[in-house]
Amino acid sequence: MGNPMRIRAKLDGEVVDAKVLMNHAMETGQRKDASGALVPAHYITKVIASCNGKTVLEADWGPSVSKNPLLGFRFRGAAAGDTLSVTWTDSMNDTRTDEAVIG
Amino acid sequence: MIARHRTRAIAGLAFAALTAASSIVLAQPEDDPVAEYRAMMGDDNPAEFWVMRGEALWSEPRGPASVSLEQCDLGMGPGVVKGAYAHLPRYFADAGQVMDLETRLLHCMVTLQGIPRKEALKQRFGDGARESDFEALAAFVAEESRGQVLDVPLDNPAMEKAYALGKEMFFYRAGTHDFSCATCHGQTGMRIRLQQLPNISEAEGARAAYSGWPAYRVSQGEVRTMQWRLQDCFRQQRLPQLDFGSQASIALTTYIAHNANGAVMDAPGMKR
Amino acid sequence: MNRAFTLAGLIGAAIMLPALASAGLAGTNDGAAAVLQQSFTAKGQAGMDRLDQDDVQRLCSRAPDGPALSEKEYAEIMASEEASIRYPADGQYLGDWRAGEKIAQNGKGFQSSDDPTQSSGGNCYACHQLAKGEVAYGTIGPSLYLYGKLRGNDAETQRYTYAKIYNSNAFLPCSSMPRFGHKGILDEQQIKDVVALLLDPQSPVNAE
Amino acid sequence: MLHRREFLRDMGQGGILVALLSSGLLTIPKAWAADRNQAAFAAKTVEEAFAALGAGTPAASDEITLEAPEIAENGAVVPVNVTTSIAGADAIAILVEKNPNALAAVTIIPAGTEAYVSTRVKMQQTSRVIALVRAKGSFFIASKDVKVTLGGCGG
Repeated sequence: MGNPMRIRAKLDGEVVDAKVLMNHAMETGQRKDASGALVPAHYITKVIASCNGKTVLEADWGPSVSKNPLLGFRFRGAAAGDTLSVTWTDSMNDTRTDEAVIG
Repeated sequence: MIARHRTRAIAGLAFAALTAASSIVLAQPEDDPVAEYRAMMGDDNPAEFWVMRGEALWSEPRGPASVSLEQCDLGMGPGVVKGAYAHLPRYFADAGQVMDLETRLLHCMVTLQGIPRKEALKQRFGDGARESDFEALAAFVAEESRGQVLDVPLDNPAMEKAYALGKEMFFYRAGTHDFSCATCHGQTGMRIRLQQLPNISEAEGARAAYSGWPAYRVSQGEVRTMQWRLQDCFRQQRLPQLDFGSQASIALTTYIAHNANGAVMDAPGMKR
Repeated sequence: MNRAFTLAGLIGAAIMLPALASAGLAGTNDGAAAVLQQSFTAKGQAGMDRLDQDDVQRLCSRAPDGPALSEKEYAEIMASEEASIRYPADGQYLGDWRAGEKIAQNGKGFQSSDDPTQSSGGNCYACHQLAKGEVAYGTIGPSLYLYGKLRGNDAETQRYTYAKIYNSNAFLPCSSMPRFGHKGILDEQQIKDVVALLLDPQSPVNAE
Repeated sequence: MLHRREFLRDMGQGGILVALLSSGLLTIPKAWAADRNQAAFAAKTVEEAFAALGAGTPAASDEITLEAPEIAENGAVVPVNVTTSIAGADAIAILVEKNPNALAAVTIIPAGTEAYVSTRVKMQQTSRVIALVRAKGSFFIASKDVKVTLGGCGG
């Protein structure tokens, strides 16, 4: 199920300025824990953002994206009050969708 | 003898003023080489996730007593969270001692929820695989004081004693490297590698240092509390491990907080 | 050498200047020492004995608003610390600047989290500017960029530099700089390597 | 069909997916994470990643703005913003030359979305950071050196 994201989407003129903060370990598979054991890779591989039934952004990620990742983007064609939906899927096939109303 | 010593100190002062002035001129372009980096980090702080979790934990019935922390008295009456962090550490009559935020949370977990102290302390610091309730709760309580002015008066003998002890510890040099807290945090305008070092022995530096804790540590990907910060400082001082909630840890936090009085609280912050 | 020492002394005096606007404490550390014993736990290589102070540490733990070091104490520290210095038996002070650079970059060693079998560093860059190429340097200590170029590389300078690294307090009581040789943080060869980093004409410290 | 194959070979076939999604012909398939350009993400070097993305030897362009700090205080989190005024830009990739796997992220930009992306990446050491832009089937880059510094009294 994953942990909730924080999505901020603000209309600035005709452009929606979106910032998504995700709660994810983004383990590279190369880090060792305190006992010296390798922590298995676990990272977000895909992010899709959609608004009014249309995909407004799609991203493929590798483990080089930082822990608790940030994704900022800007798109047109939405109004205040519309809903922005963001879905991520990770390398362990976990997935999470959150929504925010465009302000 | 003493008079001569003073004279030398004054000569030193004049010289220091000169060198300080010239070094400022020289150092200007590189005053804060990582300022651009910090500006780009912006205010998108993952600490928000800890605040959310802490808020949920606060009202969730837990422990053998199956009660929430909503009756926990952080110093402003049972259940009052708003603004409470801006008045900690403080003396708590019910415990007969000065407590900082983390020790008070621990006290409430033990006395209200019936969680054994040892059990509660197992997860005092999170490590990715295991989350810390202290870090989440501390982030939540701190968030509820954002924008408030820090006011930690030495208004009773216990607070005065804690402050005096904290001050003594701050200047206490020991270990293989002769370090004290003051070695790094007792001077103004210095940096270690590229990190600016706040001078915690005076108000401006103490405010800058204290107002942002607890903080999301970028290097760890975790929210850390002041208890963690102090413990990690002593590790780097080459000293043994500072115990969580120990008298020394509370005394030092009292010293820093009182020096920082007047700070506008801005925690949880985001730090390197 | 004399001039260098005076300079260091004055900077040191400046460092110790900032005053606190609160009541002074008695000059004893007994209160803190007792609480420390109850507040810490031995971990890894950092045993509880690390909390015990030697004479220099005790004298150098006074808050800036407390009593200043007397002339007598100042002189005593310099004398005892100077006497602690063990100069190399072979009379050679210059090691390998490349090894010195690694020691200057390495901040590990003696922490409870460090592996005691690994050799420790001096972490010089934490406080000093050295080679121009390393921009991540601290400013707690003075810049040592062009150290050898400015001072020359004669025997007296070599000996002074070795001694300063071995025990900073022999020249400046209560210096912020660890007593690397005296406390066994760096061994003789490592100190020679750092001396070379500072003085060798081939060292990047002396490259403009 | 040639067009489709190019997309498959290139940046994770986002364009096709978006087209089908917006036309209502396709819902998101369950296994779409597998559609990512695995070869590009597995590439060790920038050159290998470029090859896997079908970018060949992209030309430098001053119409790409790559914002990254000159000095990063911590390599675990390095902010990177990319924006471009190249007409028809429909994908932006971010690469870190000296990371174990050079490719960090590929962003597909559908019509109506600005050619801009902001994220934070890990850097194992001081390295060149590269922004790769695809526009009308051609590829362009901008790059910036980011110094990752050591910190603290115990590092």
